[in-house]
Amino acid sequence: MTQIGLNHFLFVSTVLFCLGIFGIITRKNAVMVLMGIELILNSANINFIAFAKYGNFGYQGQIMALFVIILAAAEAAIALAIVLNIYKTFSTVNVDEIDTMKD
Amino acid sequence: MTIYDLIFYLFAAITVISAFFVVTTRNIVYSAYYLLFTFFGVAGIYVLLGADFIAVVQLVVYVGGILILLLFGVMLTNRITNVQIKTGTIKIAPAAIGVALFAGILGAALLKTNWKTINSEIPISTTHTLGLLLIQQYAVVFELLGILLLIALIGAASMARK
Amino acid sequence: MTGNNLIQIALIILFLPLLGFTVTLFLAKKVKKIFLFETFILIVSFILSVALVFFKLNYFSQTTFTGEVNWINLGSISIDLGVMVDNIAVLMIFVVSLISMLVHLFSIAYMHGDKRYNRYFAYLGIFTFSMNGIVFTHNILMMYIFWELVGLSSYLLIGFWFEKKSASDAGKKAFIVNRVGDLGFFSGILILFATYHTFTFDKIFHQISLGVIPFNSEFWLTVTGILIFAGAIGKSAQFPLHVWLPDAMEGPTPVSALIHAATMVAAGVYLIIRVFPILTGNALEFIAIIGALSAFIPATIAITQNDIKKVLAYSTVSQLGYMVMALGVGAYKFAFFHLVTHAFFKAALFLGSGSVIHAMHHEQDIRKMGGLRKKLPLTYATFLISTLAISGVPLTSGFLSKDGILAGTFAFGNLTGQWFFAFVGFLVALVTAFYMFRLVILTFHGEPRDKEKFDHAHESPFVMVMPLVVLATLSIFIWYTPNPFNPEQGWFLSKWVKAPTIVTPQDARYSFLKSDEIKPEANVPTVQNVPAQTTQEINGSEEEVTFSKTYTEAMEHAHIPAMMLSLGLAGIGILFAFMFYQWKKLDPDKLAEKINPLYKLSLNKWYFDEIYDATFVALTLGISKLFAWFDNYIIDGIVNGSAALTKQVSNFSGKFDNIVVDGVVNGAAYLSGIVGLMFRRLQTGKVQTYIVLVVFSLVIILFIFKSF
Amino acid sequence: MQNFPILSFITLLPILGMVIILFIPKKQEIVIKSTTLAITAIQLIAAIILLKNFNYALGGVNDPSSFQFIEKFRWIDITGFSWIGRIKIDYFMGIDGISVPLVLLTAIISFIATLSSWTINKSVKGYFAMFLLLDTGMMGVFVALDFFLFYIFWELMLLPMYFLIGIWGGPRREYAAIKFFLYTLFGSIFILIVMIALYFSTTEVLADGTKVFTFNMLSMMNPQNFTATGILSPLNPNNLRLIAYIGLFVGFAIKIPMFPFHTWLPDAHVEAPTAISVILAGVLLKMGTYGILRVCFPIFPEITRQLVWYIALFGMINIIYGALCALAQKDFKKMIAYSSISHMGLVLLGMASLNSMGITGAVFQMFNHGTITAMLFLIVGVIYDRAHTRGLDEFGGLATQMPIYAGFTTLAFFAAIGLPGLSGFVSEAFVFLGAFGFTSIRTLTVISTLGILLGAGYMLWAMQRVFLGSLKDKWASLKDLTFREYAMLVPLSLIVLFLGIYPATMLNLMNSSVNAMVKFMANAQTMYGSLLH
Repeated sequence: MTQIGLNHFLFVSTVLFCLGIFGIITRKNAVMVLMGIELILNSANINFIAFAKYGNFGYQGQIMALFVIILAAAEAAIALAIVLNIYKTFSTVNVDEIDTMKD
Repeated sequence: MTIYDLIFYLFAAITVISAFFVVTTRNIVYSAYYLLFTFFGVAGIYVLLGADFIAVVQLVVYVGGILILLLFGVMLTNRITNVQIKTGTIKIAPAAIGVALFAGILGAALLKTNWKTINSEIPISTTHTLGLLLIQQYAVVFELLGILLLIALIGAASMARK
Repeated sequence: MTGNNLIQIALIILFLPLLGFTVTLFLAKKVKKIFLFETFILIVSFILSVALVFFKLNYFSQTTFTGEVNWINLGSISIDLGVMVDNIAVLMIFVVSLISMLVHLFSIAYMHGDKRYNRYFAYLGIFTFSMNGIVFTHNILMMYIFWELVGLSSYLLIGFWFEKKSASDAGKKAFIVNRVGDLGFFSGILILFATYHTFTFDKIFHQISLGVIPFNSEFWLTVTGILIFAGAIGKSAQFPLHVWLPDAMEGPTPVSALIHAATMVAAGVYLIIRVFPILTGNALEFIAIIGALSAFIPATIAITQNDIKKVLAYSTVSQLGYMVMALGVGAYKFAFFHLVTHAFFKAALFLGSGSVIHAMHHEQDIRKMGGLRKKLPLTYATFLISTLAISGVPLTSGFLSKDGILAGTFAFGNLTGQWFFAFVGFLVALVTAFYMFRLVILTFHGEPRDKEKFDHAHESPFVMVMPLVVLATLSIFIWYTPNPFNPEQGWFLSKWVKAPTIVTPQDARYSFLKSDEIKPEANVPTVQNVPAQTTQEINGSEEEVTFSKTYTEAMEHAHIPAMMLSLGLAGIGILFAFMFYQWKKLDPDKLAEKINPLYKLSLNKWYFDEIYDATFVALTLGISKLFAWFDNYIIDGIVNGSAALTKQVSNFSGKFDNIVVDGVVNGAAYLSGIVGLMFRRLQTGKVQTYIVLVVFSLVIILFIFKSF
Repeated sequence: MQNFPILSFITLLPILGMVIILFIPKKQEIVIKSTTLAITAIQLIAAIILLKNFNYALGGVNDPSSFQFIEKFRWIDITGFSWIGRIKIDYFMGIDGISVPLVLLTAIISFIATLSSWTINKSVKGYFAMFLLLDTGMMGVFVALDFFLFYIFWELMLLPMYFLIGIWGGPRREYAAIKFFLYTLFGSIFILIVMIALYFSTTEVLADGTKVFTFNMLSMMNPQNFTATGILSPLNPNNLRLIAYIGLFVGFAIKIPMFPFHTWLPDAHVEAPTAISVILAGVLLKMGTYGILRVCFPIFPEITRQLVWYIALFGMINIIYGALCALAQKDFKKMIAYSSISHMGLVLLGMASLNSMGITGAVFQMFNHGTITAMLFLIVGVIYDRAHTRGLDEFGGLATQMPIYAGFTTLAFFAAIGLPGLSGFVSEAFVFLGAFGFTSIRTLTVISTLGILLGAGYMLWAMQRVFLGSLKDKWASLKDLTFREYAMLVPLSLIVLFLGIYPATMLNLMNSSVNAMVKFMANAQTMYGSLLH
């Protein structure tokens, strides 16, 4: 067991990222897809802050992370609004049933 | 094994395990609660990385805002009366294989890479510095983000209302 | 009393009627009696003109006064307006204002009850103003201006009863036919102005006398003269533009007397008198020919006409032809003399006919009259005197002037060997006497042919008879000369009217219109270029020889034979008239049948109207229709056609766009559609499938680019 | 008064008025109309003030220092285009004796036309907004001295006119409007091309010593300012000045309109509402002849001299052809429209004389035609408002029913056929006298005098058909003129009468400029001839 370093953090973030993707792919519910996205964003944030600490980037990584959080908030709001609309239109939020784009 | 290491492993475990449950639990409401733990774990990791302010923001925004929003989403898109707040899963096999492969590659990449690291001094509190940065160097971006948020809120409201 | 005063009086005389016109026109509706104001103005202007004549002829008979103001100054060119007071002008103004005043008085009764009564007087006012302008003008542009204005007033007065189609037609015809002549007049002015850069008569004359002539050619000087004469052809109703005058009788009869007999139509003659110095021999000969034709043709027409005013109208044309012919043969003084005498007796005749028409309740056909002698004694007497005058019976003014003209043609024949004019002159004298007495006999003698109208006829009121008496009185010789057989000794011709100095180049003149003693070059310096803006006096007392000695002698020789001959011919004419119509020894109808074609020709006025309608009028209207058609169908056709063509082209390019260009585009789209179909299976429309694919692709890509 | 930008004021005031009108509620028709009237009245007053302060002695034409009320400042200045260099456009306004009568005319006619528009009741707001925009366009053309500015105003006038005919016109308004629009646009293209070509041939030295291309018309009149290689430069032996001249001339001739480009006019007139006809005949046609006089003549003097015979020829054709076509018309308004063509031919003929008498006559004829034809169209409007027909043959005897109206008509008709004492005569006589003085076009002039005769023919015939004869029963209820119609006809009548009796007022106004123009044109041959050698 080495000392806790950059790789540890990156590893956590990788796992989080993969789980996020897994969630996006496997879950039917659109809200769950959103949750997956949130996971991915969090993994990215961990990377930012880890690099900010171990790379020579000063506070830029932290600032970036801050912005990502802000964007995530905006994204969540918009996405949920879309989901609501979809629900109104199709009476379902199961993304596999919404395939009108096919034609 | 220092205290630092211990704490790290603790938080990493919370994060990873709860994230795993998030994506595997069938009940969406449960997923949402697990997501809360994930966020909490991530916040802890932030603290370990010396980003106390971000950690607080993470808690406030994610836990206090986004998560609640997601819960609302869940509630609004399922008929509350006959609670069937469960969700099916699909394509588990290809997803698992793909994600495993992907994870393998990413893991290989991060292990093989020779990261140049330095151990910078962590200041006690980052809030002051970040605050200065936000109103000086990143002032414009900050303002623009504010506007973006506003637009997003109005847009979301109007879209949801339709 | 100085020259300036005379000019002031002249200006007052000129502008008074304009004041009358304006006031009367604007108050026509508001003030019922405003016509009295207009009449009063005319009386004042007559009194002033009497004063003017008196002072001018008594004290300044040798001088010419001019006064001018600058009208337009363009730097390089300046145009002056001005008046010129010479003997001819004052005599003419006397005639105009006298007759105008009398006609105003006459009209008060004649037009009584007309619904546009006051407007009628206003129109008379504008006419008098314009006519005065013609008389007083010292430049040719102003002459043209007033020329057109009398045309306007003539148009308004002929068409006064415009509800009648014939009246409005006649007005229009008069104006347009006059414009034809004016076109020539205006072209003449163009030539004069282009050559001399001035309009003033004196300056033009002066320059011609210095040898400056249009385009350096005597031919063009002749042409200029003829072009200006074209104005006179129109206004004085000379052949071939005489057709408007008989039609103009549609106007009220006093108007016919004033405008279409005494004054306006004489303006043409007055114009020739004014420009006489610049007329070359050839131009004069042309004028004489036109005059002769105009004297002869209408005289033959007058024989067969049955409308009392039409007969007088044709006789007017004929008499004007006389004057023009007289000018053409060089009998300058007698032409003017005849102009004056004719004005009086023709006005008397017209007003007399007006009195008859008034009495007969607007009946103008002489076949329905007869015997009116008893009903209208005063009218008859004055009418008879005037008829005697126009027929050239001794002791009348007409005899004097007509005889002079005939002597002139006689002398002309003698000197040049051309007896044509003399022949025409004497022939017309015969015919004139005949048809005038035919008119008198049919109207006043014999038994009434329309009993009912005859019974209602009555002598006209005082304001109508008074002018007749005045005018008839003026047809007596005594006003002009003490010797009833030799006008040359009278004050009129010996003192008042002087022949002007001819300024045309010597070799372009008639042989008798130049001195055969003194070299004319010697005279040139005496005509000074007097500076503008001042009253200028041209001393006329010097020896300026207009006529050669030979001519004067020839005139003296011609006098007696011409007189005898004309007397004899007039007597024959009168005799025949009595034979035909009074004593019924001869039957005019039988004669008419015998010479039917000639009779028809005369009755139908030589078919001038028909010929003009069929040629000029039809041609113009035809061309205008053609052009309108051309405009509508060809030019617009081209325009619309090019628009249609553009449309077609754009249609085609639209099709091209649709089929070819769009075809290519659609083809490409179709192709990609097929390709798309092939890959379509990959597209499930499900987001997750895509993400799986993305992940797999990413894995593959990372494997391929494994830089680690 | 010295520094007040009166030309801009007089030009842009209507635009201000338009903006005001746009803020007035649609329902307030009276307010809209009164506002327009007030604006045009102020414009008229400004024009009169302008006239009072106008210095009669200054010539203008090609000499920038003797233009008056000059307003000049840098308007557009772009240096960014490396491939064409610096683009500099001035806002340059000024007037001389040739434009001042037309400025006055525009102000008068706009005012009268506003009065005449009182009867408009279809979307009033739009109409008056367009009307004022049109006003600005017209006024601008007469005061602009920068070609670019000139062109802007020229085109600015086009659009409102299109809508005014196309929306408020008669039954075939779309056809007429599109015809008018396409015709004029067709001409504008030529003007635009020549304008650009001239721009790249003319330079101007700025205060800092740099040489730049310029749109300044006055610079274009001085051969010293041309570049050696510009395609329209007289210094270039292979220049295209002749072709450019013809193009430019055609561009302006369409507006006159000159035969054979005239057929838009009768259609446009017949369909346009009365007020627009008045503007069209009163002002718009003058823009064509003004353009020729202001642009074609001084910028291409040597070509003008070369082609003067042809200009006179087309003038003659216009006079005779227009008159003959007028004679054949059965529609009152169409007849007047053709008579316009005939009278505008006189302007062409007068300009072709190149002497002071002829050009004075031409400019004066522009003014007179503006007032007289405006009167004629108003007269047609009066009868059309009452009887809703314009067929000449359908009337008769109206002089009994409407004597005052008949009086005004007589005045206008006789003014149109050049009766002495009315303004038409003076200009007509001047044109003929001037043109006859120029030897090479003498024959054409003499033929053109036939127009006088034909003019009398169609006018009197129309007079007879409408006013004389017996009154038809169906017209027995027609009313004579109203107060508003008096207000339109009386001022015009007074102008026509006054200028007929004392034309010197107007002639003195333009005299210096006309003389300057004549002198400039006379020297042009030597000036331009020597450049190439």
